[in-house]
Amino acid sequence: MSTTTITTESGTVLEKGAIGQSIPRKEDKRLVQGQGVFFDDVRRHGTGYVHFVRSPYAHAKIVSIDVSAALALEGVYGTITGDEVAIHTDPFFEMSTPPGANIKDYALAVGKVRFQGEPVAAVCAATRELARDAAELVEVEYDPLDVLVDPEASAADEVVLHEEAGSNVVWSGVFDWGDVDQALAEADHVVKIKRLHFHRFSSTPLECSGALVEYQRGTGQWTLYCNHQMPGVGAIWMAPALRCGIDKLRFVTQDIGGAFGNKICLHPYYVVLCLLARKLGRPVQWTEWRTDQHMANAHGNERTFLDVEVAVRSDGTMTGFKVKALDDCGAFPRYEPLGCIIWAQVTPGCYAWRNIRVDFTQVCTNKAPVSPNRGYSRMQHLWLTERIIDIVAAELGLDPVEVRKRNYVKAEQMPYETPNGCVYDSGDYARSLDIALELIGYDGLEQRRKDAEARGKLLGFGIGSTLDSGTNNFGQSQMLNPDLQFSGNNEAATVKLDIFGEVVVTIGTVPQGQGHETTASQVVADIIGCSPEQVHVRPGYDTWFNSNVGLSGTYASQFAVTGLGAVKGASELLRDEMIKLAAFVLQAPEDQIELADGMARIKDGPEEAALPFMALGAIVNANNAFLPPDFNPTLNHRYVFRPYFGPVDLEQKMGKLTLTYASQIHACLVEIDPETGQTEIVDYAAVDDCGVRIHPQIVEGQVHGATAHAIGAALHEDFVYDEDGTLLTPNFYDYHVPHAMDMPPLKTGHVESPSPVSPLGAKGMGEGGGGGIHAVCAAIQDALRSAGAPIVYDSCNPSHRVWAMLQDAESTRALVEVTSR
Amino acid sequence: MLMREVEYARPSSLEEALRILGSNDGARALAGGQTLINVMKARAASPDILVDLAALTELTAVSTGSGGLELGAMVTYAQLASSSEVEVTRPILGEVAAMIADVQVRNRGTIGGNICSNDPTNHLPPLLVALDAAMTIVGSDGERTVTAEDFFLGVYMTAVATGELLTKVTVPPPGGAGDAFAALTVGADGTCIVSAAASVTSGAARIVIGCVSATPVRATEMEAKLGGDFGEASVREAAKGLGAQLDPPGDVHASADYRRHLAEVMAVRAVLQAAERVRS
Amino acid sequence: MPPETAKTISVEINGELYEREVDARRLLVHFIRDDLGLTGTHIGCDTGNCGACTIQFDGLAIKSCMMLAVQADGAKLGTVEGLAGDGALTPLQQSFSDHHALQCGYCTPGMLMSASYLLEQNPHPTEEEIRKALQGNICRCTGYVNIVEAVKAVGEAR
Amino acid sequence: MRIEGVREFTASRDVVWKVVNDPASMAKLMPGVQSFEIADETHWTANVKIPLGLGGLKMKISFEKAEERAPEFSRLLAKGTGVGAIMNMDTAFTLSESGTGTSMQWEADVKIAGPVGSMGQRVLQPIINQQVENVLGALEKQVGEAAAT
Repeated sequence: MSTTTITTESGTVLEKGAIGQSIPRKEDKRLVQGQGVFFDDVRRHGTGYVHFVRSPYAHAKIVSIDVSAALALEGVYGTITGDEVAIHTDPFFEMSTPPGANIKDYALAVGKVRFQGEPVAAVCAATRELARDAAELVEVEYDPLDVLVDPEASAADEVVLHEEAGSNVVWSGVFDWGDVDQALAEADHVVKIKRLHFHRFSSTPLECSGALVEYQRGTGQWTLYCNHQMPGVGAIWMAPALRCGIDKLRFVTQDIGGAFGNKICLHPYYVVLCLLARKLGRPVQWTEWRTDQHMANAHGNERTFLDVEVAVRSDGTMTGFKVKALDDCGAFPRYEPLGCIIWAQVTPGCYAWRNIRVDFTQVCTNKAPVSPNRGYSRMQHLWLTERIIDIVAAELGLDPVEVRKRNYVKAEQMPYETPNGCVYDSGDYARSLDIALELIGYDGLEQRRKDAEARGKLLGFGIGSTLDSGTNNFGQSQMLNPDLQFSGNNEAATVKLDIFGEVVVTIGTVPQGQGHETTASQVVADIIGCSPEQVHVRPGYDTWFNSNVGLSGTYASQFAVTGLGAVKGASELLRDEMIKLAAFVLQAPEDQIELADGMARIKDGPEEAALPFMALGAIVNANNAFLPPDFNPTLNHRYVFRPYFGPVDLEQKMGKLTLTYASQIHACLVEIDPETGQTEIVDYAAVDDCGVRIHPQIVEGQVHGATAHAIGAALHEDFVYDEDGTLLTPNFYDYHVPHAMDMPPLKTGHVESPSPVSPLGAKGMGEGGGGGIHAVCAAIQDALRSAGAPIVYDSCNPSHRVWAMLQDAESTRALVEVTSR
Repeated sequence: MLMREVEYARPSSLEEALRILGSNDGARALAGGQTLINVMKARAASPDILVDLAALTELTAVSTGSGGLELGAMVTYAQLASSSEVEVTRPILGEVAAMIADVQVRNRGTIGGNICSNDPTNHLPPLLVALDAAMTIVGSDGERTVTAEDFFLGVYMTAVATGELLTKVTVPPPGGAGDAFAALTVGADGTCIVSAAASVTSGAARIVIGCVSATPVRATEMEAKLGGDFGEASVREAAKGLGAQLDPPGDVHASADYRRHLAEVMAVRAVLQAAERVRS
Repeated sequence: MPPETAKTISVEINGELYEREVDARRLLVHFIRDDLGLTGTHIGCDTGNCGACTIQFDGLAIKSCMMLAVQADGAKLGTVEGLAGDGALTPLQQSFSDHHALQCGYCTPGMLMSASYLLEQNPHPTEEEIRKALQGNICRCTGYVNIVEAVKAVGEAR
Repeated sequence: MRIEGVREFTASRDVVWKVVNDPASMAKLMPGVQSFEIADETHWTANVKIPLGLGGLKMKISFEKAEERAPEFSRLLAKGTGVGAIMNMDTAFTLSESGTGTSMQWEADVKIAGPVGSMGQRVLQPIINQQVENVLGALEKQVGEAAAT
């Protein structure tokens, strides 16, 4: 194994042994054998299966619900309706200030429904099929109301979704840094863009949501075998709603079939399951189907950008911009309005822009509620910054590569403080871009354009520069609502040496494919001196492992920092104690003890002056009579890693909102068939810089996956509603996710700019910031330059939209106006 | 995912199958099930009885007779795609069958199921109309033959009446014709947006557009305008106005206007390729 | 036999014979997972698009969510659990691990069933043939890059 | 979804008016009608199983006559439930004399809420067109029968 030396934030020097190697993943064997345990694989005797009765209407009053026919069906165990939920639970806690704070969000619709597919009742029966039969027998009478699907119409408040809030506006606020008015006044060119639209989509993890829930009447204890990716937060929502202590909710996960943020807002469903398990006195199981997931689980935030004005100097330097952002969170805020601030982690994108004003408003509409989705809220904003770059470049005749390099934050400026007080810790965007350009053969671009033209195709080139801000500071939530009691960030891990010398690691995170068992073992192995195979990392999450903190989970690109930071901290505590114990047993000074190859030994000592880990484990756990009374090692250490952020300035909305900034620079070539508008990606490169790469293969896998999500979103994944609030893409027929044939071969490269602020020099990564969306949008706009030069105004560009742009480039061009002086 | 209660039978003879199908107007034939089972999972339609045709091995034969290629209704897409008889006689059938959905669906889905479900996005209905295929339908009163053009009556509706069964599709020998198929799909391989099938001989063409109506639409005017001239300019000229004659639905993937436009584009592509195949 | 709403069927799966009474309406995938406890076969959609439920049915790769259990009466099935003997991995399974062709692992059983079917038909597939053969299997984690590599490597090693 | 059209009948306006205003004949116009129940002159319900190739689509449809001006104008509201979907139809027609026959100008606004509404307009629109064609065909038949008696 090669060895690299890492200097970490604490000044200690870590020898990379296992770290940095793409060792075989620990998770793989069980998964390729079909021996993983996903929530739907858990079986309990006497289980009742749950089926939800869902609203066909997007907005309606519930006149009546009659469950009698369902209850009369043989094999039905029971039902629950919104009225019962309103009696037995309290509404979920809202994060917003008023008006959003006044919204009452229950586990089932109470009194009215606000989106198609909203659960209004649930039925529990002996089989899955019977539960659905019975659900069809529940008679619900609705009185339809006017439907809001357009966020601008919603902002007008002529129809109000939540009467108790009195307004559809969940939250609004102005973010104003630098002096954008002056920047615009001093600019040589002002480029105005009237409207850009970032569409609704989600990562649609292949495994849908669900849980098996057991209730113990004697203790009031619920156990949820589930796939919640942020159980701590799930419990924070659920326990007050269920009026129980937080420890009465035990979450257990093992394998999770992808989550991508979409499994954070499962609490309404889980509360219904808890109530049914208690009411019926039996385990209850619910499996969400694909159509349910598309209609009623989690969509990404849809955002409209209005009246963008960009200040540009004659040399192509941009000095800032202003924009009105209108975010559509669907029928209930749930994790929102956090999205109203999360984007600010990447306020100027990759650029050294100092003057930015964002007038942000979030509204409710009669669509499915949103929840975090890979690239959460930053992706929307980064798409805006990339659209700004490419629209300005196109309008002013600037080269998209040159204009980026001119405006990028430079490597020598790192660490770089943004106008809103965030600190970009490290990175070299220009170098990453050069690598990406080389990978796609940028030098031959003009020749390829000609070749494509000869085949009747339009070739386009595009770049997407993104940041993946990781390890967020929950203190930013107080910018939305100063009364919120969330700030900072932390994560827990426990490492112990067991009686037979097994190293057992328990992590607080909830992996869904990111290989945490593997990377955690690498870190532990390097610190305590053994091989990763000797380290057993318990799969999954269990509240009762007691190795978690309030907001434990896998989200927001942070495992490499907080998760592994905790593993590192716990391993160091264990290492120090193992050394102490070995020194005592071997009667040698502590600084003469080294841990290596699964042994504690005296440096340069005789061969027999060594203790296998098994001996250490056995002494402490079972054979400890000879240890002196004042020496009480446990070889079992829980550590909570907590990065330091410092305070945030709520007034100025400034502060360190995240700890690390991984970058991804994407470049691609597309070919468009001008007769049909169909786009094909013919070359694609992504260059990632996430600092020290613990496991390069896993990092690359995340880059591939984030790129595939972005390509799908850019070309066809779109949750489209008609004016009645009916979702027109509720399944994989009409919501087309990339298949093997859709994906171009991906070329990847990397730059390694170690983070000076993270325990291992590694940065969280994996969300990718939607790089592929930006790159594909840019490439489509470039391809259409010779065909009327339309402006790409939407983040989703399926064939019909490209064709429409070809038919009427003018109406898109009218969105942009340039004033020069 | 979860279907309504249904009865199931797997008859071992055609007679038995017809008897069950005739016994209840809610009985439906189950061939490959790659559409029917999905529709039942959505509970959008619910037959009372499923009559599984799996044991009727006589419906799985591919043979070449005087009337051309004879394809049993239970011949799968995979069979079409790999059959040497098909490749020799009417290779377009194998080519298009290989484009349908994916390997797993092609291993189960059948020609009979495809055309009897007649989902507007299916590839085979427009193709079989272009090839002037004939469908053999068997009922308690005996056997009758319906041309492909008369076979398709609506979405999920065909000339196969209650109590009847489609047993065979006969595709005439090419007689020097070149056949081609063009389609635009969502993504590289997804749902069909518009398709066109063409069968061209030296003097004439049969052109059929799919996915623009409940049933395949024959582009008769374009056929007439073309006559026997398959030069690119003439074909493009002949396609003009085809879209205007259609009344396609608009949906999330395509407006009616876009479908009208695509109908012309796909018709041109199919005809040009078919003409090229006549020449080679 | 007259039409029935439930039926006793006998099915051979991975070489083992199972005899069970099953409702006519029960999907084959639910029979395999819920009734027999072979939970390696997964469900990722309700429209037959995703391929997570892919198994072998009388030697052909098929999607077990688009079949009824009663249709499998008398058939020989293969699921991911039967790919290799106890504890062992087939070269394809090993290659998936070596190439990091799986992340969450949810699509993996279906992916393996489709890929092993391909390799039976075509021992040395090209990249294009692999992509076409895996068209009916959706993966939301990997972008297919390493899956294609993993299958290609098995073909090349032969 | 809005659909409209004009249908010509050889029968006189009075005959046509009589047919389209008789709840019993109206109920029977529905495709695949299995039973119907007349509550009063302006309200009735029908249980239908709309025949589709893949199996029937069962729905319970309740009708309400919302407006009428004999012998030329009538407006009908229909609401169908079943298969997790709700169908709402607001339909109106105007009868005018055309020679010795009658011309019926009709329009309908059909809304389908629920998962079936998501199945795709390319499927639903043709199905609705088809069913409208069936209804008009049945109407023509009934008018013909009424004119003959």
